[in-house]
Amino acid sequence: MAAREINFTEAAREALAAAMTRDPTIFVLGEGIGIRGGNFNTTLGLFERFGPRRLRDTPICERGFVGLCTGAAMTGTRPVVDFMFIDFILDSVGELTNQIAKIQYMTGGRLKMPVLLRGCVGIGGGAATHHSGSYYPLFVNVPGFRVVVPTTPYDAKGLLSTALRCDDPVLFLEHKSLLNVRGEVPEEDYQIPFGQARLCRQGTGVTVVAIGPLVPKCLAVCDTLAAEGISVEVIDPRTLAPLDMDTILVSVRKTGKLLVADESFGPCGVGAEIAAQVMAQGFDDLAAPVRRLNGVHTPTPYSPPLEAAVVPSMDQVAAAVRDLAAE
Amino acid sequence: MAAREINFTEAAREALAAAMTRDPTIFVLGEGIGIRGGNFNTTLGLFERFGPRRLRDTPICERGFVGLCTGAAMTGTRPVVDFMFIDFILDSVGELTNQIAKIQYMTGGRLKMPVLLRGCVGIGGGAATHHSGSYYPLFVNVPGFRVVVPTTPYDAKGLLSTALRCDDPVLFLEHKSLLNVRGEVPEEDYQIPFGQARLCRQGTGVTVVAIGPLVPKCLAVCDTLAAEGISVEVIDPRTLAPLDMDTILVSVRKTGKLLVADESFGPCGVGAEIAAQVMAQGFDDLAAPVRRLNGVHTPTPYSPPLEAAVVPSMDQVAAAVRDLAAE
Amino acid sequence: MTIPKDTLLSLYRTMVRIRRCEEQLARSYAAGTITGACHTYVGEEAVATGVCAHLRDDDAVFSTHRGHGHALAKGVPPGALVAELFGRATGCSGGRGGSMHLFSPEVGMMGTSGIVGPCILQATGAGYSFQLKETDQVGVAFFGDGAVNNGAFHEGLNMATIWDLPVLFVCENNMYATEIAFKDSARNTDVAGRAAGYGLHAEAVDGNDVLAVYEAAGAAVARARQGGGPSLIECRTYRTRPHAEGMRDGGYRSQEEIDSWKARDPISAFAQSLLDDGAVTAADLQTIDAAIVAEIQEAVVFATDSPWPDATTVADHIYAGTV
Amino acid sequence: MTIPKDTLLSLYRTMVRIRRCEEQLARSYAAGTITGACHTYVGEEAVATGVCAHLRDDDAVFSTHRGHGHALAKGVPPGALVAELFGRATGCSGGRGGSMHLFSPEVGMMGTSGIVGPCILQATGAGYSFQLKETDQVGVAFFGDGAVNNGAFHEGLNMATIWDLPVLFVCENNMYATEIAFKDSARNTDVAGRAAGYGLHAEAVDGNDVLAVYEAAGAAVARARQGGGPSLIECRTYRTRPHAEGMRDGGYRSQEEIDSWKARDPISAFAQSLLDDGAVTAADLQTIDAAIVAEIQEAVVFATDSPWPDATTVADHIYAGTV
Ligand SMILES: Cc1ncc(C[n+]2csc(CCOP(=O)(O)OP(=O)(O)O)c2C)c(N)n1
Ligand SMILES: Cc1ncc(C[n+]2csc(CCOP(=O)(O)OP(=O)(O)O)c2C)c(N)n1
Ligand SMILES: [Mg+2]
Ligand SMILES: [Mg+2]
Repeated sequence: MAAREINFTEAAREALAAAMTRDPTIFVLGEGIGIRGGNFNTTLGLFERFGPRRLRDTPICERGFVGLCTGAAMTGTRPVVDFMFIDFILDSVGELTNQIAKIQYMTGGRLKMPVLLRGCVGIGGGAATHHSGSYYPLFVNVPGFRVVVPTTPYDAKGLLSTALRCDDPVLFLEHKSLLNVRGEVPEEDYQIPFGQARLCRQGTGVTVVAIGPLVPKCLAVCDTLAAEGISVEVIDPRTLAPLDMDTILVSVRKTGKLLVADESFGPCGVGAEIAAQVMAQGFDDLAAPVRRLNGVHTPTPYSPPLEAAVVPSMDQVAAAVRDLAAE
Repeated sequence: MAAREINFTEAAREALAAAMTRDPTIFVLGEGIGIRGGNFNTTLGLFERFGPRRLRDTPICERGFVGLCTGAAMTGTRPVVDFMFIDFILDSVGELTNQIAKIQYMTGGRLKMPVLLRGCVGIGGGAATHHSGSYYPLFVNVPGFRVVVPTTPYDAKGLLSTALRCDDPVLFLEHKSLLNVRGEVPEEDYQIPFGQARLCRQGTGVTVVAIGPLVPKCLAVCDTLAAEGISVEVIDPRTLAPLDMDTILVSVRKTGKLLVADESFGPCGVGAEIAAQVMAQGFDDLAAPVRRLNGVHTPTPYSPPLEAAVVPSMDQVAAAVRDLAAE
Repeated sequence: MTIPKDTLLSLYRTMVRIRRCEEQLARSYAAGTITGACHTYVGEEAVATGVCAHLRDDDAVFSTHRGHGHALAKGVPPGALVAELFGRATGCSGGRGGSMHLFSPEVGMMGTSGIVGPCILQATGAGYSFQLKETDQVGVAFFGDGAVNNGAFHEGLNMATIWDLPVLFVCENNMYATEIAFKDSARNTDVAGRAAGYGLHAEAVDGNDVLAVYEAAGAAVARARQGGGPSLIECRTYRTRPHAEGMRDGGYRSQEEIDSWKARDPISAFAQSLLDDGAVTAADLQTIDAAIVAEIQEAVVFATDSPWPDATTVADHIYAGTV
Repeated sequence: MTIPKDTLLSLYRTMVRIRRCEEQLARSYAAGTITGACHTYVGEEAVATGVCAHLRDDDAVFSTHRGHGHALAKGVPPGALVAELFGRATGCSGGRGGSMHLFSPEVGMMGTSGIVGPCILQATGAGYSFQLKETDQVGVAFFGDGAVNNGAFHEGLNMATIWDLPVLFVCENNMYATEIAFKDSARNTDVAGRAAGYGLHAEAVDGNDVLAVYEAAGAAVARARQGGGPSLIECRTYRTRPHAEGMRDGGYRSQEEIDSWKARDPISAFAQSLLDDGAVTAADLQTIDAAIVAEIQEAVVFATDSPWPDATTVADHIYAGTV
């Protein structure tokens, strides 16, 4: 029998539906996630199954409903916030950073904070600067969060299923450009542990840690690079907090060269963190300095040629790998 | 004539008073910054001179008054937000990130955004987790901000004076433990450019880039280390955005060894960024991996022994330098 | 209130300009010339028109995702708007913004925002500037019913009120935020009544009646200029197209409801009343109609012929470069 | 309403417990035993007391920087409170929190917050949980007048109202936020009136009259338990000590004002009225007074004798460790 293929959004939705069936304390808040089924179809068809209390359309008050979720999680339910665009999370940073992230700690573990925060990230389609953000470095910097950035339908389902069993606050970030990507996904429920990177392609010359949409971009240039004699190993960390440094370090031990490719901003970004950790733990393995390829450090412009200019392209990935290989 | 000594807060207040005298478009918003003169005396005596419109006590609505400042800056005035504790900035991250930081860019420079955001950062005195934050990596990560972390009264005055002439949004972060530190400060107005680190002590064995309160902590152990034969060079970056990498790289060329000491969180922090840049631009100068010393990655606890355990101590600085020197 | 014929025609012209421009943008979106989102103002033209008729170039307007009408009414040329949505260098934001980030400070169009809420606070801030500088300028915020339940509404109205700032808050209550009915987001849907609770002047008007809006806004703007503090006008209106181009428009509101509001089209109603009153002639209106058609065609040609932004400038102007 | 003697004495006991404990904490602060901030509840005891008398351990209270009284009224033992402020391992938050982060989920004390506002939203969230789980529990938020102008008030009250959540909002209007008078932060200082504008039950009571609070809270809690939705009670009261220990208390309010409220002390007034009514005897009250003095002394001994937290555990429990 041919394996079933579905897209990223469908895969994630399957995990959500299964979890909501299993656990009656899960509810989803967001704008248009009820009857409408979500701007990105994240909850399509679920309202009919679970009703308005568990798929709750909210007023436009992101801070408010994140604060609501804090109190809900503290009292035994498992809220899911569907932000639509993750940009809208910014009004709730106070609730996230000062409340949600701190309550397990302040209570010495007597309370759990199973809050799932999901939304679309990333640049594309002329969404412009208020609908193109990623902002995950903040949530890696502040203690208390799990940060998940799946890139395949298989991973989306397995990681969302894990997130919905995890008692910590989890950010589940879905890159717009990946939502319609199709892939094989088992029908049954399964979990992928946080903190386990995926080795997407084995190689010996250069390691690329690619985040989100940079994974397919990087994979797309590997054959060309291989034809040029550059063997690339590609790692998808899948979760940025926790970060699977072991897998990265093992790879760097082999290749001696590392590129971190990430659409999100460079300064104090995930690439900086990985670079610093690789230096600290694998300095002698490094044959060249760790390189970072990031989106241009600027608000996201709208116009197609400008937008294209800020996103790391396949060509840039290939060029960065070639440079590294040549060092 | 003996040079005049005043403390950090007084020095910064002098810069503010001089700027307000010079520029009638400057006004300050905050809670208790009017008649009361500020929780940390940041505006003491200014209400009497400049009146209620220019020293405006606000309701407790941080998001609201940061949004107000956005519109004010766009229409030709120069707002100063005095957050008291910088922790309170978190409710306004949406206005800061999506609005204030982006408007110069979106208008192609037709509007300026001279907004000064100031507040106390840091751990100490049992302030506990809602009054001990720093959070500056976020503002380094997001394009559009200037981030200033002075450590001496002289720098506080000169950098605040610069901030009040700068047309960009500036975060001016005052560490609680430094507020009462006294030092020589000229009476007249002067400016210190952003992006120029201060070489606090020359040395040849190990470079320490110290941020905020880690500067005095580091300087306090240098003599001991010198007696042990370890010559330490200490750099205070003074601004984190822009970051004076040149000064750091020149020093690392000499010492080959770098410690970044910062009370703020490690992951995706300023130390990670400096480490990654030093590796990228000074890899061959490095005799050992760049080390980071950060506050423990946890919410800030209240109890004195716990609080002391999360802050990098002088002993830890000395130990990290010794380790580096021994590599 | 007797309104001079010139003003009446000018109100009509602005409404028709907005309508024709929006219809063009909808076509361009369907044709794929416009990427990103495109929220039209069709059905709500009377609001921006009636309010902005009282504003000068140095008054500051802050707006929303549904901001084309505000930009045009405030004086942004259709060419600069269309070019912006086409992503061209000649757009009012140089192509950096698109539909939801329209900036034209030269005419006091201080930006639309893709985030719901901030415009309310920013208009309050403009009022703060104007009060501090002791000018008679006014800050104006346009926002939807969806913003009423956001903290920005609460915090902005309160600050404007306690400090007597020269601000006009214009709520375009079109009964829906995307597909969510206002009555499901608020138990009390009387926006003017809720606003009055803060202690400012507040009234509700028929937002499809340009003269009602014009009259209320005139009084509010005059009051603000004279130091009389802020006001809120709730304009009850309706968007007759989907929330954004390319989105469905069923499932959450009935065809009867849409049709009943289409029957109350603000432009036809105004035209009819002007003709009925004998204030203007059919020829007057036809002249305007024809001129606008030409104007929008020119705007499209201008936009289409305009260059793309230079990608090498993509990171310019993040900082002012003054320090 | 006839209230049993036991209940009357219990209300009295709780108020005295709060008062004596606060006075002790003020002394400990002055002695340097308490680091960090310490905001006392002296003068406002009737509010927490009257409200919490209706709550069960499984009802959820969310509170503010001025939260000692709420914690005690909700059932946190004085020893656990004092030990927390002394930074000891036996404190209700294990010494991690101090005055502004009091957690005791075992008795439904779901935390105080050093940030103004969040408690309103969190109580709303507890209400969401209880409605979803179809229990008859209630979420309660205590907050000051200072929080009323914050967006959290607006967003929280609105959500609780539209979803009919079992929540009680208790505004402790003591007329000041730090040194800023409420009348300078809001043109309309009628908090109950403003709350009613959202469409929930709202009333103002004399917050120095424990029976008035008790009665209003009783009705509101019963309504919430029965699915009748949220209520707000504005308790007009006054703190008779400075905003926080060690802060000045002059310059922003007059001695006459302070004295006039001291003359309306909620504990003496209640005691007097009980004696006047003949409901209790002076001996009843003296027994309680003496017991509380002993209890607070024991609490201090307990706290003083308690161990410091183990610094090696400083990074424990940031994550649940379930994944
Ligand atoms: C803070 C925020 N949350 C969510 C959105 C997504 N969104 C865009 S428009 C909209 C509805 C706005 O409704 P309303 O304010 O009534 O304006 P209308 O579209 O009806 O003109 C929503 C929810 C947003 N832009 N900003
Ligand atoms: C968001 C936020 N901004 C500012 C502060 C500083 N602050 C602490 S208490 C307080 C005043 C609170 O007044 P109110 O809510 O009336 O409570 P009260 O102290 O009168 O009981 C302020 C401004 C804070 N804790 N949180
Ligand atoms: Mg609407
Ligand atoms: Mg108060």
